Amino acid sequence: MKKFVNDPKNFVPEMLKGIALANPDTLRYVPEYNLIMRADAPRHDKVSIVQGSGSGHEPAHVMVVGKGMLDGACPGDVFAAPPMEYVLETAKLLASDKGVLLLVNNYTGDKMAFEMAAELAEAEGLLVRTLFINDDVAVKDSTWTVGRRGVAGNFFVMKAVGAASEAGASLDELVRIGEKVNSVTRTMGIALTPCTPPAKGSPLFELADDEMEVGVGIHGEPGRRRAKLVSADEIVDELLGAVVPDLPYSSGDEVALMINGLGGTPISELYLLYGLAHEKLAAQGITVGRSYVGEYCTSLDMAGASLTLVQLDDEIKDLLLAPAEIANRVF
Amino acid sequence: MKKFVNDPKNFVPEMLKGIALANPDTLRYVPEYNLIMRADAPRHDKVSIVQGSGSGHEPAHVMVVGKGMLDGACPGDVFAAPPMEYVLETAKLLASDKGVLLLVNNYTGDKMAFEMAAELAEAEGLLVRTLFINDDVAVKDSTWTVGRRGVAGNFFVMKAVGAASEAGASLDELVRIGEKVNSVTRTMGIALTPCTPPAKGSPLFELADDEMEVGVGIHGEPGRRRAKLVSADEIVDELLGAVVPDLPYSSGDEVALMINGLGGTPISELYLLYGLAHEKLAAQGITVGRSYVGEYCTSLDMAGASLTLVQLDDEIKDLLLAPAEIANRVF
Amino acid sequence: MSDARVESVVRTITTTCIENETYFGDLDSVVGDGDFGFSLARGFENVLAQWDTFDRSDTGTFLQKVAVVMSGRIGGTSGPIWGTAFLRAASQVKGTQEVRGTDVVAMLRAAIEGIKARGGADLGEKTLLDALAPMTDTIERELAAGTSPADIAKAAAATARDAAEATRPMQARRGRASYTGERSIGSLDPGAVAVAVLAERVADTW
Amino acid sequence: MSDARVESVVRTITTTCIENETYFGDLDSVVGDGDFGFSLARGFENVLAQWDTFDRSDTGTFLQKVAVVMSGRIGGTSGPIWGTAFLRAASQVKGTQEVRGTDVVAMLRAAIEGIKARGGADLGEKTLLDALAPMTDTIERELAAGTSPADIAKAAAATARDAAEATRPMQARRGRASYTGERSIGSLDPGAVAVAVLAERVADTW
Ligand SMILES: Nc1ncnc2c1ncn2[C@@H]1O[C@H](COP(=O)(O)OP(=O)(O)O)[C@@H](O)[C@H]1O
Ligand SMILES: Nc1ncnc2c1ncn2[C@@H]1O[C@H](COP(=O)(O)OP(=O)(O)O)[C@@H](O)[C@H]1O
Ligand SMILES: [Mg+2]
Ligand SMILES: [Mg+2]
Ligand SMILES: [Mg+2]
Ligand SMILES: [Mg+2]
Repeated sequence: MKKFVNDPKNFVPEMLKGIALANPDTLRYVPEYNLIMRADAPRHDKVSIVQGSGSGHEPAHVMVVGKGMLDGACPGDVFAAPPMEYVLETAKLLASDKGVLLLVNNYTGDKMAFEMAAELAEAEGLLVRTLFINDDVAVKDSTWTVGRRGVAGNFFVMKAVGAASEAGASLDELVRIGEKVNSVTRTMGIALTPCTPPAKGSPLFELADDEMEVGVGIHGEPGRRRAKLVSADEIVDELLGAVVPDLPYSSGDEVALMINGLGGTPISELYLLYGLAHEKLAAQGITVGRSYVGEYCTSLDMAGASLTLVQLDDEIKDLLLAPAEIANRVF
Repeated sequence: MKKFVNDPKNFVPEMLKGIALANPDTLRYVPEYNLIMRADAPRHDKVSIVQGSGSGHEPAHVMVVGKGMLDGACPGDVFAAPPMEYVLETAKLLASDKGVLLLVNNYTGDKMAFEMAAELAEAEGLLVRTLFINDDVAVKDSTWTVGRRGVAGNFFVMKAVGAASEAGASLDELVRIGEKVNSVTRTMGIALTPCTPPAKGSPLFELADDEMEVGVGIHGEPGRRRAKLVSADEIVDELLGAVVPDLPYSSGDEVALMINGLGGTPISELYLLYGLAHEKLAAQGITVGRSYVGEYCTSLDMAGASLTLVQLDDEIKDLLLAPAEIANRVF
Repeated sequence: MSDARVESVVRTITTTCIENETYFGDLDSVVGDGDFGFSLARGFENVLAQWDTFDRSDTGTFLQKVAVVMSGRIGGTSGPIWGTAFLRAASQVKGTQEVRGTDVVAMLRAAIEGIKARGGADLGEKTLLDALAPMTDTIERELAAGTSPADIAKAAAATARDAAEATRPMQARRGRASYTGERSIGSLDPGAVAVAVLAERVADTW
Repeated sequence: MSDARVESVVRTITTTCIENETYFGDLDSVVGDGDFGFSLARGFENVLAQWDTFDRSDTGTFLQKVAVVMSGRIGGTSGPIWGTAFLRAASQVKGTQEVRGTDVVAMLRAAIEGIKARGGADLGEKTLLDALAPMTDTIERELAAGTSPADIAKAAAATARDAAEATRPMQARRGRASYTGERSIGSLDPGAVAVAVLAERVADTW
């Protein structure tokens, strides 16, 4: 295993500690619940936004905590849903008078932990709503058969509700916005290599030297099919061919286009894919209004990429354009 | 080869096109010279800052073009210095009344191409200065035996002179600032895997499953030694043990700490390394004033990381804190 | 005060799940991912560790605390499934000190509905529901027939065991075992077996 | 107008480098990275392609254009090294139409200094300097002795050839070949051999 790691059991807490040490003024780390939260949360003039999932998808979600995005993220261990108690205690710590919005990528484990936590939090008198993200068009049923999976498109939901909550929107309003963004967001990914969880120490699946997994999940779940590795051009055609007709996105639409790296693919290749996708969309009459190229939702060290489209309207565009300050940053 | 690529010969131009398409309002692409430049350059109220090097180190340097950093970047092919003509024509296109500052990572190929271009540009009446960056403590002599190599520390030089030039500093002043930042910046890297250039299609060197290359260069050049892969703790000790005494950085110093990913290592591992380094520095009385975790100067898809320290003073800190808007961004 | 018999049954469930970690894990290894024994054991170890600290002002409160502690720290399916079962059972006896036979049936029905809601499963999908539901039917029937509590427990255990055996020809539609598709036919469902084992221990220690 | 003889010599260098791509590449493959023939051939192909377009207002201008075109598009060491040599030679005859023998020596000396400045090499480090410098000495000596231009060219070629052979026992200290350390001893320096080949062709075609 080629990783920077001490005892694999401490992989997640040691990473979280690093995030906290790198952002001492803006973030707080609560080790008991794997919680990274805004230092100034909860603020009672805004709804608190919380996301959790397994770890291994960084920068999602622990590195998108900050002004304009999440108020807190409480991940589980690598590829494991957070224990219900983490979610419950996070909701309590971030309880705001305006409420708490729980964002959940649609997997059975996450769904059950968050729903149970929400039930308990409500029983304790908290105002809580839960919103599921399920943008992956690859397979109808996720690993745990609860419908489509939530993948890189979650960035857009987090960004939109984060911006709106910063502007003072109510919990109901945030649910409306989040559901709307989710409903116009579609993603599909391709893996060139498997990923290696630190505790396992070996690749999660096998992929021959000349193979790719089309429609792969961010936990290495099988996708639509395994195929011979083809050119970047053909790959973009395949991704667009799955994503565009699904909503569908049509001529005249303005979209956000994201090329998301799955962890092991360099940004040079992501920009190459971006350029191809941008031009192929233009040829279909679809205009890219906002572009996102880089790592947003990864699968550890997996080489691969996903393509996400979001149908833009003025409301969504304004929310995506609003400023944000998160741990994942260049400067 | 597990890469998103069409004809490898078009790898660099297709990537550059993607960058331009993703940033239509702010950047311009000049295909003849692999040039990515600010759309509003040259501006005669500021010195133009140019950096070039081989490609394969993205986001350096084509993705750090923008307000507050570079005015233009003119890379060569993967791991190949830019042809002299690219540099010369770039200098001409970006010629500002206040002059042009050429930043060069210290390798023979780059050095010779930039020096010759500077000579010709001056012969044509341009005001040009050249500044070399050589922060790598791993080996005294670079691949091409011109002294220490320039690696991830170049980010700090670009950021500092970029901010100062935005504020209207003269060419002489920028040279002073750039040399000062370079003189207090030190880096060392470790590779866990080799990288694979698209045109070659196979790894540049071999590294056994349980080996790492200590002090590796960003073109896969051999470092100080090949060693058994050890824990993240021991790796950070080794990196700090090489970097700290080199300047030296001492108790009472305030530093910027960068953990830079070499391309194939996920950001989770980088934050893990960051946390360890931050605490070990604190234990030596060295305070981290600014933190940088992510990919700044890569070696294609190499798994690995480098650690950079910059000794901070008020002037450098202000320049690092100044806002910048570049292609490499989250939002 | 919480009901002493309920406390005793919970205690039996707790120790039995801890003792059967390996057995339950092995059952889940046949067509599942082998973590069932581990999950239950860790969850109930936490219950055991905090046993003396639970708020016992009434039976509902006691069961709610058990639910949160049991499911709070374990991942996967069993934490939320079992936690929800305890939670919904608790809601039936909120404020109640002494629990009667009809309460037990109401608690089990609520638990079953909770599990269905949480995990989306229905009867016949090769889950613990396939043991829990017939067992509850038996208890209700025997209660109506005026059978003694100890004998009701025995009848419940027998039904649960038969029902667990009856999961063998079913195909798993939920949880990790469902990935194996038709290969899941022919083996017992670990969750249903666990219900049988627990019911037997409860009857034995009545 | 640029000097016709200079143009003819540059033309000979151009075609010779293109024709010897494989040979020069093979020489660089022994202890170097094999790109020397490729780099020179691509550079001089560009010169050939733009031959008719060069500004020929004087010899210096002509040579400067050759320098830029030759070195502009090729990477590695040889572009800047050879480009600088042509550029510095050009600077010696800026504004000059007709080039005399003493100009040739001055041009070669300037080229040598330029190469040293650009690449940091000195004599004895197994580079093209080790052929270029003795060759220039010979030209200077023969010029002083009143030898005819054609015979000077022959003498220069002979010296360059001997000097190239003399690089065999040297250890490479510059360029990619220097990575091989002591292994570079025993083989000819490709750059020095190229100088010899070019000098011989110039003499042959005088
Ligand atoms: N969605 C579900 N609803 C109800 N019970 C379930 C569900 N999924 C799994 N189970 C029960 O849980 C048992 C497996 O538990 P466990 O191993 O912890 O879950 P997982 O399948 O996630 O590994 C199964 O034998 C089955 O009885
Ligand atoms: N620093 C230098 N200064 C002068 N000449 C050099 C230098 N480095 C290499 N050379 C010459 O260039 C030749 C090799 O050219 P080339 O293969 O293009 O360069 P590289 O060594 O970069 O692959 C050598 O045989 C030598 O004569
Ligand atoms: Mg299981
Ligand atoms: Mg499981
Ligand atoms: Mg060579
Ligand atoms: Mg070379």
